[in-house]
Amino acid sequence: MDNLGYLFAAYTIIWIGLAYLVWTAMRKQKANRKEIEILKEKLDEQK
Amino acid sequence: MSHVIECQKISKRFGGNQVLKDFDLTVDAGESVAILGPNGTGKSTLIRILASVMRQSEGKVLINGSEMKDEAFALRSQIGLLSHTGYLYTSLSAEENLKFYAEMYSLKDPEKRIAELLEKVGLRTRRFDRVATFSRGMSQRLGLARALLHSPKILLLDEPETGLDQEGLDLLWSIIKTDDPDRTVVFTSHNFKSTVQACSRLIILKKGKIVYDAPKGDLTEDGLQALYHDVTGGKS
Amino acid sequence: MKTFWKAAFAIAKKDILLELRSKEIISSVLLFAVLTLVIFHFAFTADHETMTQIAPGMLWVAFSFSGILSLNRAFIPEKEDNCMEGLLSCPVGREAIYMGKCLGSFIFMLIVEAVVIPVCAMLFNVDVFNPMIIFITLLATIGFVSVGIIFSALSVNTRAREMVLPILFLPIIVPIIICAVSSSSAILAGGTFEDIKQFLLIIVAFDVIFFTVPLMIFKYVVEE
Amino acid sequence: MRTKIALALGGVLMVVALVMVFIVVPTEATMGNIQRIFYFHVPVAWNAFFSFGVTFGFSIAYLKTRNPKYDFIAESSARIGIVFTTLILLTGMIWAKPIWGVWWTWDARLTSSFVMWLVYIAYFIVRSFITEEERRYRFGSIIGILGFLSVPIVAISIQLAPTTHPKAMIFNDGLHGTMLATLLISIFAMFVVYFLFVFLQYDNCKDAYEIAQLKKKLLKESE
Repeated sequence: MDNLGYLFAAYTIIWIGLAYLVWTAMRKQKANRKEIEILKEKLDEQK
Repeated sequence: MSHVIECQKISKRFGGNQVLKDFDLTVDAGESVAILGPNGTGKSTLIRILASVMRQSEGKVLINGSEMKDEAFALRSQIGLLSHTGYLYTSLSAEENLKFYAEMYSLKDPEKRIAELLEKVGLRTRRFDRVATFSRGMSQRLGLARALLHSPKILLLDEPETGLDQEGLDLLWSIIKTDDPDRTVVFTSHNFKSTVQACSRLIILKKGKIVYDAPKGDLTEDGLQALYHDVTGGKS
Repeated sequence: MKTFWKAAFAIAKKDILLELRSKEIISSVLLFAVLTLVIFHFAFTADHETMTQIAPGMLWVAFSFSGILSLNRAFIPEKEDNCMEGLLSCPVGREAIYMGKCLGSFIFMLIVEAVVIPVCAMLFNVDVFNPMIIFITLLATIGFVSVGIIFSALSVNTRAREMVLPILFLPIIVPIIICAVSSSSAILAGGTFEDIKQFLLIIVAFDVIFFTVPLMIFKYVVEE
Repeated sequence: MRTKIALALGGVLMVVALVMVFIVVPTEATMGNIQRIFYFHVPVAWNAFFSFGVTFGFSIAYLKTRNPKYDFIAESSARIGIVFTTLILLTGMIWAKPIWGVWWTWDARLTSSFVMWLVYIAYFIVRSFITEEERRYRFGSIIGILGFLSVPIVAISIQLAPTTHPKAMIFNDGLHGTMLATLLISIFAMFVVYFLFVFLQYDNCKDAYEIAQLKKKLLKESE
């Protein structure tokens, strides 16, 4: 790989790394929100 | 004269679960307070907070009027603590254990006090034996000796009967009574028989809240059993 | 202030007494350190010239890993006989408990070093057994033990505690190892105090920081 | 809502930074194109240090107040700190390959980042060992404090150690004009990405905590 290839590799790593990080955090947030809803409903049923 | 022990709005949270919530308690000199209640209502936590082994999340603990936070050193030398275990090093001998704790309490004349206490708990002959070779009753009595080493004004016991037979427990209580009858004692227990004999005031906890608090009066063991079950809904 | 030192010495004395009684740490840790030297010998069947070069590194690898074995045991008596609450209920600051434990482990490390350095000097006839290197080793051991004790207190309350201490301890102790090894090598290569002053400065800075800060935050480790 | 703004702002800034780096700024004389990694390598490094500094601060705050919220911030910040540090190491290696022909050089800066990486990997591993929440937050804070204190001393001692590779990775900061502008923009872009992640991760920690509570309540109710 000539220099540009390395340069491209470095930037893709940074971009994909950070994008993946933020994406997983947002996905986790949605999953958590849903789970809280479900748990709250279960709790209400029991009361 | 301020109370010997005063808890003002004590709360304790472990991460999420709330063990004690706005807990108030006052104990006066000479009282022998029994605290009963199902497991997990915060009995041991309360004892540990009073002994300043554990920090309360909110609220104040006053011993003889001064706050534990400011006077930790002075107050801890007034308090003796005995739990399920005697806080003893099993590979050290009885005397070495007491000598070590005597130094920690910076006692003036440790030799005399150790000899006297070993005599009192009936372990004089086992002075140089390792605690590992002791029976449960003997190590609990040695633990009591450790708790009384600095002749504290307040004695805190957390389920001292664990692992003891009735006879061993009665012996433990007789030592406590004879050592200093008007010492303030606060103890938790599941053993109704010794509780009835030992306490001058009875408190029952449920979910971190006091649901019963009254002098013992002429309560018998069976009376206590019945009272306990209807107050806590049967779980012991 | 007096009770601080009295309690610290009492705890150190108790730990030494416990150790003399069971001889757990000294026998196994000492043997482990000497074994490390032997392994080094077989791993690097090098001539005398390179041996003098890697001797300090070898020493400190032996000290680090045997130190971890010894520090892993520091709070075992309190944990297994659950006496920690007993100590906490004594009219003694949590700092004194930390100090006492540091003194105890420091003495154990000294014993290991007092044996391993001469053995290394003999086995590889490298002049490591000279006052300057001993001074460097002592200075470095202070920082080593100060960090080790607070992480040992932390690790004893976690699952897989044998693993926790090394993975926490080794990255943070890198400056001590670098400076101790570099200054020892410089001395071995005939350097004087001047050459290693900057390394010693870092070791002293490390000792100061990693003694005072753990001293202040130790109570958060042991108090629920 | 704030995450939306941060997401948008971060995206825009990243694009601007990329445009600057690839098109606007002149190629550096000695190292040629590969030097352009510098404009992201340095910001990532500074942000990594900054995020561990935040962890350090909030770890102290947690120990003082025992309020779980502080530990959520400390942990979230450390999490992106570790990602930034990993990026430093990766881009550092990619930068070293063409210049020195080897993937890894024991260059002072890279080695210090590597040790810092090891410290915070241990931070997360030990946290995963502790199941009881309160203790996990407390011990995590202890490691967060001591770990951060080690970073400067490690950097200094590595700098001095004779064995490491003397050549500095980045030429001295004789930056001027567009080069400096690009650097500043990408630093700011990274900064926004940092806040974006911490906002999100903080909510995740808070929700995870709440889920644990709800589960406990459910358990108690069903008894």
